[in-house]
Amino acid sequence: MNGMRVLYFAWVRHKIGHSQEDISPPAEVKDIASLMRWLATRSPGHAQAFVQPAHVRAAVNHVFCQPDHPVRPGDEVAFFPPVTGG
Amino acid sequence: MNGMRVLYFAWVRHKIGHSQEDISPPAEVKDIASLMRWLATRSPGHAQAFVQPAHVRAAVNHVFCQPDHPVRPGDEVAFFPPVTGG
Amino acid sequence: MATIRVQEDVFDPQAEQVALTAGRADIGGVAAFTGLCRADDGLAALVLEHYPGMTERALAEIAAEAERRWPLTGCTVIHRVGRILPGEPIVLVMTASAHRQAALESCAFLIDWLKTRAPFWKREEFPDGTGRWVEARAEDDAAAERWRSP
Amino acid sequence: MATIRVQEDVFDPQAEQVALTAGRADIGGVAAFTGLCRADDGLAALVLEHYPGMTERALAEIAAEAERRWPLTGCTVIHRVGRILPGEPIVLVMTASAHRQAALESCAFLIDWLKTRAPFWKREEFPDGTGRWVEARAEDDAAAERWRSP
Repeated sequence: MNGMRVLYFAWVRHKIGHSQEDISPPAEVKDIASLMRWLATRSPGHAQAFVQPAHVRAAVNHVFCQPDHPVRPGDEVAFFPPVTGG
Repeated sequence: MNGMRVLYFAWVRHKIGHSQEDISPPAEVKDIASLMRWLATRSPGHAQAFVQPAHVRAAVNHVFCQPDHPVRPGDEVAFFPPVTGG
Repeated sequence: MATIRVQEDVFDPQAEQVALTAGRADIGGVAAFTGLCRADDGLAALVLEHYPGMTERALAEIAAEAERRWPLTGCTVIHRVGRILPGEPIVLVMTASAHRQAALESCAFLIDWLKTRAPFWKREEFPDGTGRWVEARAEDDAAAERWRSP
Repeated sequence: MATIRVQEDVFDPQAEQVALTAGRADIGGVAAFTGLCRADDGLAALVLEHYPGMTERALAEIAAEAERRWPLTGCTVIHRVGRILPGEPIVLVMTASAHRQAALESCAFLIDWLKTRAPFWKREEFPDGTGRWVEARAEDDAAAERWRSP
């Protein structure tokens, strides 16, 4: 498979308008930071969700990751606000 | 009333052989330390209980006290080992 | 070895304590923390969202870290999701150990780390139908930071 | 305001938590510590002795100190006396607060101070009929010392 599954939670999901999508980003999307920039171009909702990338957290394959973490075809990538459980 | 009530707990009680007594110590017994010295003369069990006064704790009228705390007629004085509740 | 559950239903701390201690005589203390839903600002309900699959993994890792750091005989973490009313419980962390300080410290550790390392998000609902996502708090980050390994 | 009890009977932590929280929506967390009887060295039973009259006063003072130091909505201390079998509970301390750290810290404070400031004594009984008074532990003094006011 060439694509990635992307999941959204909390207000990131609200702004984008859905909770997941399957995407096939171009080859220059190699890490979380460049994936966020590319996703921001997909719709006004996406643009709003990623307008301040520092406010968005990410996980790759169920593990929290920093913006320089690589993303690869087949990964499950999630974007969400800082967690507020407990 | 001229006397004091003295209570014993745990191994202090075991060594002395009873849990309380009403006593009328002489006038020179003015504090916990001198009361312990005087009590130690009352029986072999008392002597054994107070052989190491630093191992015995005291309370006067339900409040923990140091050896220099005064004792007066009418007081309830208790002697016991360091506490081990909880 | 830890018991980890994510569920919509209310939990029973006493049943969890019995499960953690039944038939054993090597436990000196059980520490428990129950987080409850406060009715701040006239809140009507909290709605708890999570990341299924990642949540269980994150909670298991937090519990495993507690078991590495302290000599525990057992550890239970239960977190509710869905709609939670004021006064209802949200989360339970419970630890058992031969030693009191191990139980108390690991219990505080678990709730502090859970608050910053498990993928849950709270939305407040108000009686007028409006809602608001709860923001992460700097105090929670500071509390978790206390437990960072040197 | 605190609930203080010295009793022979086993207690029910869940009933105490309900009593502390029922009908309220201003409590963010409840912290609880239950001390249990361990079967160390083949222990048959613990016999707990106390100083009636002084015990209740000492426990009330310890609880009042917790309420001075932390913003608690309630606090419960229950200590058993008499004969206690391995695996049975000995003591419960439970605190409720709007804030998690206040509940957790005051719960740890209460058990640490109770261990050094309340007039209870434990005697261990063994299957062969022998007995031994439990000695106070330096670790308990050190734990209590952490909470000394500056």
